[in-house]
Amino acid sequence: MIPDHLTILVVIIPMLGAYTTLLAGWVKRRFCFPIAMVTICIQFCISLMLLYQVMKTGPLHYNLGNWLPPWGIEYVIDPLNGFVLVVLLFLSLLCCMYSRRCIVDEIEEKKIVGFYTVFLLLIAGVCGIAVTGDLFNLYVFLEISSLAAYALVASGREKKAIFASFNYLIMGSVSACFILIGIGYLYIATGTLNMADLARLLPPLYGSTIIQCAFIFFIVGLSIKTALFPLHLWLPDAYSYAPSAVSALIATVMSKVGVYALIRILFTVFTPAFIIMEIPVMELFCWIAAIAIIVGSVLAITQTDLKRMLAYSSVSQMGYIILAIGIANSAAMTGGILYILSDAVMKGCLFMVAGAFIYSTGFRTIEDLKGISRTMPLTAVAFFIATASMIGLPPTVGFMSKWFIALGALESGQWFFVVIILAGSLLTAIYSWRVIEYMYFRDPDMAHQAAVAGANDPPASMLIPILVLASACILCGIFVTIPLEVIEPSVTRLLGGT
Amino acid sequence: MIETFFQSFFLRYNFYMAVIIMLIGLYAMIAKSNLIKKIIGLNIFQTAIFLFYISSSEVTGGTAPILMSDPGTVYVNPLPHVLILTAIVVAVSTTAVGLALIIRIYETYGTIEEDELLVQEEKT
Amino acid sequence: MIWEFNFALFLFLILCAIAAITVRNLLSAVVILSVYSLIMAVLWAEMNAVDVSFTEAAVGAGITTVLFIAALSRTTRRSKD
Amino acid sequence: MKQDVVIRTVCRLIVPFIQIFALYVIIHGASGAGGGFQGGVIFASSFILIGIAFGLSDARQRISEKANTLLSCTGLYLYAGIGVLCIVFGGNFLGYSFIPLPLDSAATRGLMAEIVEIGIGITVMAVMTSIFYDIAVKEDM
Repeated sequence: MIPDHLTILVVIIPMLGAYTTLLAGWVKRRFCFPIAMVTICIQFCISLMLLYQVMKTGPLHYNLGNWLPPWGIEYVIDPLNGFVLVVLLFLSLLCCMYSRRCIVDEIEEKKIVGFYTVFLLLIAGVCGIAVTGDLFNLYVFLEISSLAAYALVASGREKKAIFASFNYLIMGSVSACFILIGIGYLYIATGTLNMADLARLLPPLYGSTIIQCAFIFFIVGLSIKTALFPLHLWLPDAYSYAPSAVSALIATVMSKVGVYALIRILFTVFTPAFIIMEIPVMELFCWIAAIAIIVGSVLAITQTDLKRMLAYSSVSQMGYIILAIGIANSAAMTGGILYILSDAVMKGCLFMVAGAFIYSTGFRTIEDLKGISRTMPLTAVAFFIATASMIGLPPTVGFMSKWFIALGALESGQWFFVVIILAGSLLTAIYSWRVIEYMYFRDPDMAHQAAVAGANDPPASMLIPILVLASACILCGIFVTIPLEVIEPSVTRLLGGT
Repeated sequence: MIETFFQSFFLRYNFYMAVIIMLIGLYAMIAKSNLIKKIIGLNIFQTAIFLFYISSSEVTGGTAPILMSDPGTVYVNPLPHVLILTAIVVAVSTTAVGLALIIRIYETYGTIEEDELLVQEEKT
Repeated sequence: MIWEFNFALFLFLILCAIAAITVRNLLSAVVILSVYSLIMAVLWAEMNAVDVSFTEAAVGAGITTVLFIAALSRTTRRSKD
Repeated sequence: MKQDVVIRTVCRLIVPFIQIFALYVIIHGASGAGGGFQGGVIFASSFILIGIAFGLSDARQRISEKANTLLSCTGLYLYAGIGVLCIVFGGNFLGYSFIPLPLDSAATRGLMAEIVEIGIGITVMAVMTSIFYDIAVKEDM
């Protein structure tokens, strides 16, 4: 009985968990964390079972309230969904574990109940985006998760976070409005909201202006949500002033789900036939992505604050995924979807390490971290591994995904973007090597000697997620065939149009 | 040429009006420096989109989508109405979150003008 | 549907939208926004969207205005533009 | 706050009518205009009216923050409970007609839809009231 309903349970359970957290926090504040943890654990297990089922039997369809698809809301899980869902929930699980000790310093104690409630609501929204097969439902879940993200960014003690969160709210709402207009256009043109139905009805209408308008609105709206280069202005403030656990969560989960929504709308709703043949948008994507890679890295080099540097590096990493989408052949798409995994793993690790430095020493700027590797060895090693993956050194998962993207660029004859990828790696090496040099090869300044000497590796509940992610960077690179087994069928589905 | 323009204008002037109001709202969100004005602009923007949806559901000679006993009744399309109900809920939650943030900004900085806020941010 | 009546409502709507974002006093701006929502509700009732019109009257003209005024009571009523 | 006798009397008279109307809107939702969300909002507006006319402490005596939390959770559990009940009886989530009641399919669907609307109404009422409390009152630091 239950196995048929896993699709809906993955969305319902965190919502129930959120309200249970609220009630439990009313009784005793200590109960909040275990309930949140158990909820996400259950969800993670469900997502693994879903992925297994999808790989065995093909896509799962679930009709909400037994209404048939064109009228009712349909939840669909295919290999891409299942893969993204597993990645998202894995990261959420580790972020939740990490948050327990980390937020003690950064959030007032009476807000902890609200923190975990909103945390679970965000995960509910994100899972909803991942499983839904209905455009309007996607908009609603996008708004649920965005509202939760605004609240989480502003939840800390940092003063500037409030204004950053407000800017995020304004930009996010504009993007949501654009997506809403796009959905309206599509609905007026076709009279349906179901993604599969839309893909079936759209081809005869490809020439019409309405469809092109809708497409442009979708692209602009989702570009704001994913912080594609010219529209990234809300991102650095929001990422760097949020509490560390929240930075790790939204940098991995929120941005990745935005990319997923972009892929879904580009390749499932508007089939490749439209985006490649009808309007030359893919070339535009490639160039914007190339600019994003270079400019994001250059801006990251100029930063002095560690979390801010990571935020700008997120902008540049997002460029790689968009570049892969823009090249749009099977090798590049494989690399792009693998990059969703690798960027989530390494960015999560790096933000967690930055949070651990703040937790142990209180230092935010890079120069203060001189000589920190002697007293926090494990954290420093994790930072080194994640950076190596971000640069793209061979055994790591970052290397594999960049390799596939470059392969795709070569296959389609766009050798220029291979140069861009290499240049991006070089710039990444420049800004991250500076941090590593400070951590390993410099002596601490006089003023900070006592603080650096007194620092320790963070407590186990923070260290375990960091080390798990760091080892995942290497393991996913060595055993890359395991994720590829899921990614390849999803790429054929996306590009084949079936 | 000009005649066809007028014809199409009077057929669909709802949509033209919706676009004008949308642009007013977007202008307020971008150009106004007061944060409350920005939220007001957001509200105007969102309602204009709802107007766009509702206009799309109109059917000539249709009545409200409430079940009548007469089988020959023509109803307007109820699906956009349901979508907009959901979107109104989202809009009011966004407004509430924005206002709560504005109150905390005022408590921290003592102002809700964006330019003054930016000056204060530079200082710290 | 009488299109002249609708057109007049639309003109009022645009007038209210412009007034709401230009008035200096924020309390006036919020009250004008509430009027805007009410006109919008009337317009939607005209277009046979009774459900939505009902909700807009309760939420847009009611709760949103109350929330705005509550927020103004804790911040300031003056605005520079 | 200056307490005006006209305001107080009018409020006292009008609040029960607002609440009755809100309940009517919630129950009537399935067969006409209205529904759980609108009814909940109208119900919350009655508490907001009390808060404006008599002061917030008076409103808090009638419905406190804790009651709000409890009510919002109750409403959500009611909604989700019906959904899960449908799964238990072999339908999909919110597939009302699968619940075995001694009624025909349409009547069962209507009844269950109304229970769900009541759940939504309770949640919306509690959440709207608590948003008003949070925005209107300076929290004691």
